[in-house]
Amino acid sequence: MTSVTFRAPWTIPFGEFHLHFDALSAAFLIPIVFLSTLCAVYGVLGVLFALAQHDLKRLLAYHSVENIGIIALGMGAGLLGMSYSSPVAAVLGFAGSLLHVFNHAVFKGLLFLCAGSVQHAAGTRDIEKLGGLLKTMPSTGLSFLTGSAAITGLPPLNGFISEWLIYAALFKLTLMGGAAGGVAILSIVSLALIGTLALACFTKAFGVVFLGEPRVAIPTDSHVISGWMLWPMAMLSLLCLAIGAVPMAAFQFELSAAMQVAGAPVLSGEIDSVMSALSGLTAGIWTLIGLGMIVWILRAALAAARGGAAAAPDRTVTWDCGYAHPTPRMQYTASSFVQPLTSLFQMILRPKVHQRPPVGYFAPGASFESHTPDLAADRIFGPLFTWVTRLSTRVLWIQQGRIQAYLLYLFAALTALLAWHLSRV
Amino acid sequence: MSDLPHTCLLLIVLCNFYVLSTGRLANLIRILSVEGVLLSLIPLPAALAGSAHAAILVAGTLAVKGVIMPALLMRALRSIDEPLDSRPIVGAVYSLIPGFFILAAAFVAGLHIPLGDAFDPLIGGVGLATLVTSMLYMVNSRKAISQVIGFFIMENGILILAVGIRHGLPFVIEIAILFDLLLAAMIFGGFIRRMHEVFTHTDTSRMRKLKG
Amino acid sequence: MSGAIIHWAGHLALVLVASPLLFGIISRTKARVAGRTGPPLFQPYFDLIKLFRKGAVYSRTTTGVFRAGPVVAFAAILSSALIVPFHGGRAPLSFQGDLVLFAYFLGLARFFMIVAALDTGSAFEGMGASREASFSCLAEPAVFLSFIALARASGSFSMSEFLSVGLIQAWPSAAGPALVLVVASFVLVLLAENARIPVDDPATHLELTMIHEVMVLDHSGPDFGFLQYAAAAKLLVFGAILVHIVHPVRSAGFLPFLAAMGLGLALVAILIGLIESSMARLRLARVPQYLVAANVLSGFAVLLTLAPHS
Amino acid sequence: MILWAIALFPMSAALISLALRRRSAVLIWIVAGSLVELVLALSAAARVFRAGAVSTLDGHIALDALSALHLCLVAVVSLLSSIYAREYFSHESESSLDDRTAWKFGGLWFAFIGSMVGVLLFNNVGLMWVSMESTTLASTFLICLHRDRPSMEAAWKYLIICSAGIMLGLLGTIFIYGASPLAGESALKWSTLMDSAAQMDPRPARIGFILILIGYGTKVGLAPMHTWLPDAHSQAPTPVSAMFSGVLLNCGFYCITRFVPIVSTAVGDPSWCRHMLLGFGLFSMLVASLFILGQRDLKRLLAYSSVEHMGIVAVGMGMGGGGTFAALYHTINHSVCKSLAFFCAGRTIQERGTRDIEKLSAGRDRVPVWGSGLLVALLALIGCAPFSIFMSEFLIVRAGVEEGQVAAVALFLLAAATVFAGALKPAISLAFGVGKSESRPPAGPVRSAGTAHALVGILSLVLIGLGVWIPAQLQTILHQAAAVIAGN
Repeated sequence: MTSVTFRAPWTIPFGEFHLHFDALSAAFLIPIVFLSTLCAVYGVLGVLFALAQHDLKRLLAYHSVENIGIIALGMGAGLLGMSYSSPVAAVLGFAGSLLHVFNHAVFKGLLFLCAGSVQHAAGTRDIEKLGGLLKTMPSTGLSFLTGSAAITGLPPLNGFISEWLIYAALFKLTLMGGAAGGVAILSIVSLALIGTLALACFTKAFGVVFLGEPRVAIPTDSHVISGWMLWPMAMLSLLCLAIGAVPMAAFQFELSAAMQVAGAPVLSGEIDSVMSALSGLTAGIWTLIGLGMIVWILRAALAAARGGAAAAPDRTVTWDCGYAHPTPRMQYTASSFVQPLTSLFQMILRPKVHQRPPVGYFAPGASFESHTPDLAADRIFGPLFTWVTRLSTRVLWIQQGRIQAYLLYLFAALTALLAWHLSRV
Repeated sequence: MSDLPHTCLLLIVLCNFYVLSTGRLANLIRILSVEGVLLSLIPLPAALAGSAHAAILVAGTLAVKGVIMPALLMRALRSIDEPLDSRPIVGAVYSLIPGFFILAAAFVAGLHIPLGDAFDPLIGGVGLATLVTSMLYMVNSRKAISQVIGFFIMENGILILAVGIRHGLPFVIEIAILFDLLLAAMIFGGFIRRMHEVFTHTDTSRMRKLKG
Repeated sequence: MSGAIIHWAGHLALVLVASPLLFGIISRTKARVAGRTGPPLFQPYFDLIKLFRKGAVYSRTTTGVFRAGPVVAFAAILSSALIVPFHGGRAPLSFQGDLVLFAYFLGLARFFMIVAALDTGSAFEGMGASREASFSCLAEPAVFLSFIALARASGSFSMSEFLSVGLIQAWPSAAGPALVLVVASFVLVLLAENARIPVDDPATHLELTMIHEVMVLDHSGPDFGFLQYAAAAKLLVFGAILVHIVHPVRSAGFLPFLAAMGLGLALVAILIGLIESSMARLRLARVPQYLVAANVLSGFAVLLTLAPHS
Repeated sequence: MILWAIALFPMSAALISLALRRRSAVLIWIVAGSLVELVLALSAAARVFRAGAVSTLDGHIALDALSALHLCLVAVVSLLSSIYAREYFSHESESSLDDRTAWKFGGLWFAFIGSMVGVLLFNNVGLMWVSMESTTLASTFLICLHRDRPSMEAAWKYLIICSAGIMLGLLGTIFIYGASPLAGESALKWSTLMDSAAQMDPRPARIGFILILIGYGTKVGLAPMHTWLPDAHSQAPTPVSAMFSGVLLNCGFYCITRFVPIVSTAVGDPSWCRHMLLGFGLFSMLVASLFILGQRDLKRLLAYSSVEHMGIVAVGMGMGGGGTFAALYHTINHSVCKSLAFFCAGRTIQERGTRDIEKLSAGRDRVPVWGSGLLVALLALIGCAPFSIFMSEFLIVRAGVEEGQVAAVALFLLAAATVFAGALKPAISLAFGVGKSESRPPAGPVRSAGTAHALVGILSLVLIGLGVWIPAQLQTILHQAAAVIAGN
């Protein structure tokens, strides 16, 4: 009989809260399946809404939703692994989600620090007004690039390791078939979708904010970024790299915790198989790094081969298709970058579009702007809360102050209860 | 003589109807005392048969319900100088008709009260009728004092039902309840007088400051 | 140890040597269908050499990201190539779950090509990048679905295993029809991922209609060379996977297998050439439908493998 | 012997305080008297918890684990309220509590305590009913101690509704008595009823329980019989409100719990009573939560929260299994927390001259000690961790999950969430917010006496302490009491 133990300091005298999974596998399988599905949906929705944001910090916030979705998917994989008594899948899933919790803390912290510096320096969080910051604040830009790659789950950074663990757990479950298989497949597909959408989102964020030319002149009173703001970013970026570079250590780091959550003893042979896979993963990551260096050296060599001074590359304008007077405002904007996706998912996102299309020849002016309000806030919580408030004002007549009415409630309750009782016997 | 209890019960039913129909508070208090007397007579046969408990009970009930309680209420009534009629929310006629149906229903229900075979359905019917009538009356009445009267009638109904069960309530309990009622009557009387001092009226349906 | 090094080096060399040839075959096929002689088979090699020997021109807008893009992309594609087996045995990189690494290597390459494109600040490249990002969102799940189907059919999720041994038992089994669907879906994905018609047109220079080509518009010299080489290697990798799925051969010695693989790849290239010369590009609005179709096919395949009898 | 002392001391104390003519003397005497009562109660309870139930007057007066637990609660809360009453009335104007009123107050105060002690001490359900009725009579004039219209109105509603309800309780008791095969005085003894429960006629027992639930439920303040509660709690002088919320409701609930095992055995199906308790509890919680949501009057807010918490206790009892334990634990927590809440609310209202939450904000700057206490109490009441109320609610939910009462748990959580959402904002604004319009010109922060610090500090510490750690002794005590309710 496996059992999870949630132990919080205040429950010590009350003993431990046991969920017995031999019972779970039967009765609670539907909830698990339901929850995993829900988390998959959350993850996708989170990244979709992030995609549609123009405010850098809002964008990051929505990515927290997405990452929590990923974490929950890992948890779901772990629970499924337990209820299908596949300890290795359980351990992989739990370890993955726990590691992702840690990783998310690292790279999301990093990204928020960068966003803060950007706002500090450029005086705005509106992506559409930014651009070309990599030239003015290179180290922040580099940190943001690292964070973006990490949160997108790209090797050789830490995000990839945790996601890989979750993938591994899910693939193990797919081989089982049944409900677990179905959920696992759904989870895998949604993880893949989340990954690519996140890629789109962060190429947008990094590309539009830090690359190209500034879209709006940065205010003259822009603050400088002090070293004290840079060091933490540097540290976090290094941490992203470090965890990504040593997957086995990262796994070991979470293994004991995952084992405790999973409760079940995992056969050493299974752990060994996981370990061998992880060593393969390490090899792959270092291959990537090695090849990257080799190619870089090759590139340098090719440049050198053309001989010293002549090798200085020519600098010119971006190819402008022969257009006479290109301006930064011609750059692709964030909203146009994600337009194909937002239009593809507009059923869900329901963006609000204010546009003034150009009319006639030599149109005096035209404008287009779109913003995406939060689905849950607008369509679920807002209405719900207003409804409850209205209800609470409506029930006030119960306490109308008339004692006769109160006595009536008393006797009516009695009569109703007696009637109900007598009707049943 | 053995049929005395039933006679009393039937008279109590008539009293209930009178309570529903009359509008004058003084008469209500009088009828309350009459009910008290009738109630006290129910255990009389047992008392004559020589049960000391029953005798004390008769005496006690007679004293408390028949004399002291009405006296206290009457005193309270005298102390408030306002129209001495209870303007019920629903007029006499319209409360008599449901009163009758209540009686009918109560007599039917009285046959089915599951308190053993020894349970006298007539007692049950009258008790229930009194109970429900009093509830109706409490809900219907505006004046504080008439609500109190309704409360005491309700109590009478319950005591009638108690008479019905096999050996009646234990003696000590009966006495305790009587004592409690005495206390209640004093509190009610005092309260009504104070209420009149503060509000200059005792119309509870106008006391609606506290809401929500 | 030395054996391992030889294995890796050999695999890598194989990829580097063989990949440009596919472009040659494709263009030759298209030329033949069009009734032209066409460029020599080895023209891509000459192009690459020329590019590597040229100098580069950089926009003043660009930063280090622009320069890093091609390098990372090339390295990532090569690394992903190390996961796919070309000759009977295992690929140098093979472990349970390597297909995830494979997909994410491609993702890394895509990421850096996109940011490099955005680094130029040009509307064209931005457009290309946007389309690349969007369409890959639809292509990726299809890839994963195909992999899931293969993994379920073959009972393993290491590429080297399910592409060779696993599928050999799978084909004759009840999973057969599923595999057919996977093949169909994978062909669609291959065309999309490698920027071929009907999703993208590598030949035209109408920027507004292009995805991949317009992203690399500003790259020149060795950087452009790396990008082209990466594209070739990617095509080779996908082709190899396709060949493996269609015709999983047990390793009957190195050379015969290599011959079979070469033949298969050549056929894939010719197939692509025929497709490109026989049909036109889809309207951009239609591309999502096309990719969704790929998803549906592979999803159906997964369903078939989930069905109890298999 | 000691039982006699406990039973009779409050009455004699009442007589003594009637002998006192000066307000200050009365205010000191109530503290001293309730202290003595506490000592007596604790010594008796200690004996009970050590050596099992004690009884006298051939078993008509008895003290077992359940009643001992409640007795301690009554004694503790009444001592605290007495101390607080001194603090409170010393800030009232002389006119509002002149010597004559104080004289009445002292007598009624002890009469009130005495009647509650009687409820707990009488093993005879009939006498239990009598003393329950007398609690109503004793406390009525405490509500309208200051003879103003609102308090009179509240007191009248309390008097009439509770008396009528209690009457039904009497009828229920009579039905139970009629259901039992035995007769005579001893047949009304709870222990006798328990013993003969198996031979009871289930039909009258059921009807009796329904009547008892409605009747005593009126005293407990279960919806829809709760209508008197907000008025009485909000209009009574704060020490009295604290007593009402802190212990009077518990006593009412104690009476119901006395009948649960009897009827369960008679009916032969424990879930029958439980379902009814569940229903009433959940309904009370939902109603109360809706009223809390829009509440602007601080004391009414606390009153409705009492309705909610009594509902929670009922739900806990209804869950069965570990729920009974949790419900008793919750009773303790609620008494402590609600006394603290009323103490702080009362003094804050005194200082600020308004009870409108909108105008009462920034309490911690204006009345530091009481403001902080109020924050703590409100946070605890809405069920924040790590306060003990969260712990007991958690235990109730857990019991529900273990008993498979999924729907009940869902409704429970819904109501709790509504309360949380509804009361969190007032709690925060009361403590920190900026006052909209001051009814009195802001004077500097009010300096409070040492007693204030002591009361707030100790109660808050108890709240947190019971939340993070429940002593083994208390655990065993609660288990004993739960065993009594479980009927063994």
